[in-house]
Amino acid sequence: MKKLVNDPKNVVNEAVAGFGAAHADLVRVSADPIFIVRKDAPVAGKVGIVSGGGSGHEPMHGGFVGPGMLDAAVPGPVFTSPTPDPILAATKAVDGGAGVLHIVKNYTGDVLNFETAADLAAADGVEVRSVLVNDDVAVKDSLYTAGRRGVAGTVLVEKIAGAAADRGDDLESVALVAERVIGQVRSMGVALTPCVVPHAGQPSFTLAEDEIEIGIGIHGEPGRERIKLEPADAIVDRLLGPILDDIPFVAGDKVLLLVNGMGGTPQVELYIVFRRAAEVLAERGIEVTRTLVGNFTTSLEMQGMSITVLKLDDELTTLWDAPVQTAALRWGR
Amino acid sequence: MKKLVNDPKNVVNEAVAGFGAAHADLVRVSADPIFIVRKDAPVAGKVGIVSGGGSGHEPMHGGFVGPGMLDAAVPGPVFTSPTPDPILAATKAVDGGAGVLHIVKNYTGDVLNFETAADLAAADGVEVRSVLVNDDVAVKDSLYTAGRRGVAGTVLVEKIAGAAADRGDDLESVALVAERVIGQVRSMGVALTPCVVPHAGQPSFTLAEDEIEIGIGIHGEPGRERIKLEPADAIVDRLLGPILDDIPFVAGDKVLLLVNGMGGTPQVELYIVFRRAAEVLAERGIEVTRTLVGNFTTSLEMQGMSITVLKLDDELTTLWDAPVQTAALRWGR
Amino acid sequence: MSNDTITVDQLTDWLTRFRDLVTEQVSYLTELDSAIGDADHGSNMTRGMGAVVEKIHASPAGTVDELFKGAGMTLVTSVGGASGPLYGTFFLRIGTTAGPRTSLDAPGLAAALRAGLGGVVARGKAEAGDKTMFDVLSPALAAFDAAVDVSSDLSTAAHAAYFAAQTGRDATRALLARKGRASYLGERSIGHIDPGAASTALLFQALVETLGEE
Amino acid sequence: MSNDTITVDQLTDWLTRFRDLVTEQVSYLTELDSAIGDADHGSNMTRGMGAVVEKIHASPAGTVDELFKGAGMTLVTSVGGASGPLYGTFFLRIGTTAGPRTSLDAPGLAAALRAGLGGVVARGKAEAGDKTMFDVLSPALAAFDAAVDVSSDLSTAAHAAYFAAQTGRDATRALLARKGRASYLGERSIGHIDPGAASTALLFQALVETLGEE
Ligand SMILES: Nc1ncnc2c1ncn2[C@@H]1O[C@H](COP(=O)(O)OP(=O)(O)O)[C@@H](O)[C@H]1O
Ligand SMILES: Nc1ncnc2c1ncn2[C@@H]1O[C@H](COP(=O)(O)OP(=O)(O)O)[C@@H](O)[C@H]1O
Ligand SMILES: [Mg+2]
Ligand SMILES: [Mg+2]
Ligand SMILES: [Mg+2]
Ligand SMILES: [Mg+2]
Repeated sequence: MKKLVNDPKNVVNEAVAGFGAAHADLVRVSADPIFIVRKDAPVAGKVGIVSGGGSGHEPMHGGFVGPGMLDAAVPGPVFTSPTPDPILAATKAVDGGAGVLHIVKNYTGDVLNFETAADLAAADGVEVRSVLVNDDVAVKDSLYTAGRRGVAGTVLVEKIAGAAADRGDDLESVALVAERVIGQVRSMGVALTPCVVPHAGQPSFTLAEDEIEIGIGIHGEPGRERIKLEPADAIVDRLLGPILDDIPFVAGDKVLLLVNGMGGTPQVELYIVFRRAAEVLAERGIEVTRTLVGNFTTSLEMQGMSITVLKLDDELTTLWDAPVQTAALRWGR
Repeated sequence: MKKLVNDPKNVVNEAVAGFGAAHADLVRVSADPIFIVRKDAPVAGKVGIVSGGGSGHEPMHGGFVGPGMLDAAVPGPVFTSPTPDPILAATKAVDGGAGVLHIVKNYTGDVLNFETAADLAAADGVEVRSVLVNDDVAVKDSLYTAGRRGVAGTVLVEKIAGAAADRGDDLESVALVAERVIGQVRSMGVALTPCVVPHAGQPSFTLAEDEIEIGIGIHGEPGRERIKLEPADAIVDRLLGPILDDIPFVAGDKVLLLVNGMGGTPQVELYIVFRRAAEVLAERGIEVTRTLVGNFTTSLEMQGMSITVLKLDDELTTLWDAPVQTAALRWGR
Repeated sequence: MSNDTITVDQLTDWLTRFRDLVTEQVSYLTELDSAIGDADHGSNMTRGMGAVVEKIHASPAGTVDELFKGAGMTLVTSVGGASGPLYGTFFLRIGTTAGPRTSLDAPGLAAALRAGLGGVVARGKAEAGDKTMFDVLSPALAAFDAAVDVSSDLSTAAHAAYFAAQTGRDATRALLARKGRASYLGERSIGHIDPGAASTALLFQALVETLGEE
Repeated sequence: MSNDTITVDQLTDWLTRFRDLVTEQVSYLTELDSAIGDADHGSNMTRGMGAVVEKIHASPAGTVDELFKGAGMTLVTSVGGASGPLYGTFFLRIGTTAGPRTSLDAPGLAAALRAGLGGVVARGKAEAGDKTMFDVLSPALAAFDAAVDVSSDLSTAAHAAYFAAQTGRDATRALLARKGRASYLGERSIGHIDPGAASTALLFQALVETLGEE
């Protein structure tokens, strides 16, 4: 394992310190407990939005803190949910009196720790609502599992909920719009190479020189199947099929298409993927009206990508287009 | 080699097509010859700015096409300079009557092909000026070499020259400000792992499991020395020393600090690097007044990073802060 | 020492022995988790229980609720992941149910443990057969209750619980996971013992060690 | 066939043979470039000369300037990198210097080649000993000129040039590169033949083959 780190135990706190130094115009960071809030938090009268989870998915979530998106991000250890105390501290730090929305990816650890933090915040008089993101169609959603995992669709939920809070929606309304995005967004990913958790020092899984994992999770969890490497277009088709069939997306739909890099894949490849995905959607009569391409929800240095499709309507489109000013997503100001 | 590609011969044209589809709000792409121009090119009365070079360094240069930065980017084959014909076509496509600046990275191939294109453009009545970016202190600048290589400092030259053109400077002035940035920017990089050129299918160089290359070029060219892996902070110190000693940068200077990922390094690591770099500069009494962290000048999936320091003055700071609206760099609108 | 009650000191000893067991078996637990999870259950439990015991040593608890509320809070704030809140709630509920006493009799401990299980279910919504720590806790507490119904001897009850815990742990091997990270594996989760079930069995082994022979 | 002049058809044959030689030796050229450059000189030259010959076959040139200007433009627009503009300019200048003739005599070809070298220097600024194609072109043309001074036989001149070219090529091995990609290597460039020098030697080998025995 070769990494640009010092003591593996200090990866998260050193990175968060660096993030705070690099983006002092946008954020403040707390070192203990570790969390990141927008510089002007709390914003009086605005619903606060907090997300978080294990580290290693950067720019998610710290890169999305700022006007028009998150008020706070709570990074746990690499691939491990934060405990309730930093979540509680971040929640209190961004409560401007209008309550706080927790955006939680659907993993048991994240769910339980955010739940506890929400209980404690409520006990301290902060109104908290939570939404669970579960966009990964690689995992069957059924009563008999922990449910679908939350992956790159989280970015879209955070942007749109952030815009709703920014325009002055109340907590209930912000939560509803977040739920609406969650209901209309689906994703699926592929890994070409594994990732290496710094303190583990070993690849999280192994793939042969000609193998790829279809339906990979963002912590390297197994997916649907392990197959031989195929041309990019064939891989895109494998991912888009289950995504489009799930809701389903149908001819006439307007959608946002996100091609998300897993961290170690060059941009040329992401655009080759985008090209094919846009082609398939066009063939199906689905209109791509908004796009996003890049590393947003990563899995350390994993090579691979995920495709996310969000069904848009006029309101979601307006909220997507609204100004956002964060380290990783910025437009309109 | 595992890559998300179809036929390796089609990597660049498919990626450029995907880029055009993903960013149709910002750019138009020409498929033959291959180049990318901002959507509203040519802008009448504005100096046009063209850059280009081998592909594989994305988002450079296509990701920097748009208002406030480049008018056109000309991507050659992976790691190979484009020929003069697409450069000429792009130059003509962005000439709004005020002449065109070519921003060229200092590699013999790039220099010669841009030179030929400039001659041909001049023959067609387009006034062209060229500047050569050569910020890489890993290579000795001497009469006895092709000179220093152009690396991540190119992004800063393109942004600042773009802002100068945007505010209405004439060709001579835009070229002068670009030269000024070139005179004040220095970079050096490190590789932890090699990159793989798609049509080669083989790593461009090899490093043992505990080796890193200090002073790596963005095409995987050898650097100053090959050493054993060290903690991130020690590596940062190795890169910053030659950078700061070169101009030199001294106490009291205000600088822009860019930590640039080579493509395959996770963001947590880039921020760990940033943290140490900012610390070293502070110790030396150099004030970091502007920052940039991310993958800007990459080398396919190479793991590693480079550090770039630009000495700022009031004018350069104002031009840096000016609005920019491109796929990879965006603020102020 | 009577085996009809368990004192705060003995309960402290229980937690300390549990810390020792998870530490001893850290690689076993992590190995189980690497087969069907994310390979951190051993280090999660070791880190958490290490923090618990450190805190207790720094300021020993005077009452049962103080001891278990402290242990629960420490787990919640030092582990993260799924096991932190689950074990944390388990201990927190034991503490709140036991109240500010200095010892518990057999029915008292049985009631506290059952409240702890109630907390785990409230948090994790696990049911029998989901292949989680529930599949050890539930049969172990049933055996504990049954023993307490016929005898006031805590050691007897602990042995019965530990026996049931081992059976429950081993039975998770054949189950298809329906909760937690392992559930993503579907069919592929079959054939592996659940790591949380294994650590919970160690909890009852520690209780047996604390209470000594019947 | 007189060896005092070279016709457009023979010059076309020269370029075709050059294409054949770089294609035959593609891996040798690439190997040289991988030692001190970026491992593409073989494929650059093969792609470029392949395109040149394809174009000539599609529409054969009637005059020397048509032939070489076409070849030069094709190299410039199909190769990229350093060798594209350098070889391209070399051929372009040959064409413009030769003008719209249908054949060249020995002094005419010598003058055209020298103009070509002038183009390479104008573009690349290489000097003797910089470890580039210049270190083959320059001694080869000096030998060609010297031969032309004493005899009008082109074949003799071509042989003299090729001999000097081989010597020049081999002498690049000991040089420290001061131009192009290899110059980044500093000391480490010593000990390797320059790939552009090697391909330029093939250019004179092709000329010898075209003109036949003295
Ligand atoms: N919903 C749940 N209810 C009860 N126990 C659960 C639940 N989800 C997970 N567990 C238990 O937690 C264990 C995993 O703990 P651990 O590995 O420490 O956390 P994580 O899964 O977050 O990495 C599982 O083996 C299982 O016994
Ligand atoms: N400035 C120069 N003048 C003359 N020849 C040069 C110069 N720079 C490079 N060359 C020649 O070009 C050759 C390399 O060509 P090639 O590998 O095709 O291009 P690139 O270096 O762009 O990959 C070198 O071996 C050298 O002979
Ligand atoms: Mg685990
Ligand atoms: Mg975990
Ligand atoms: Mg080369
Ligand atoms: Mg090259």
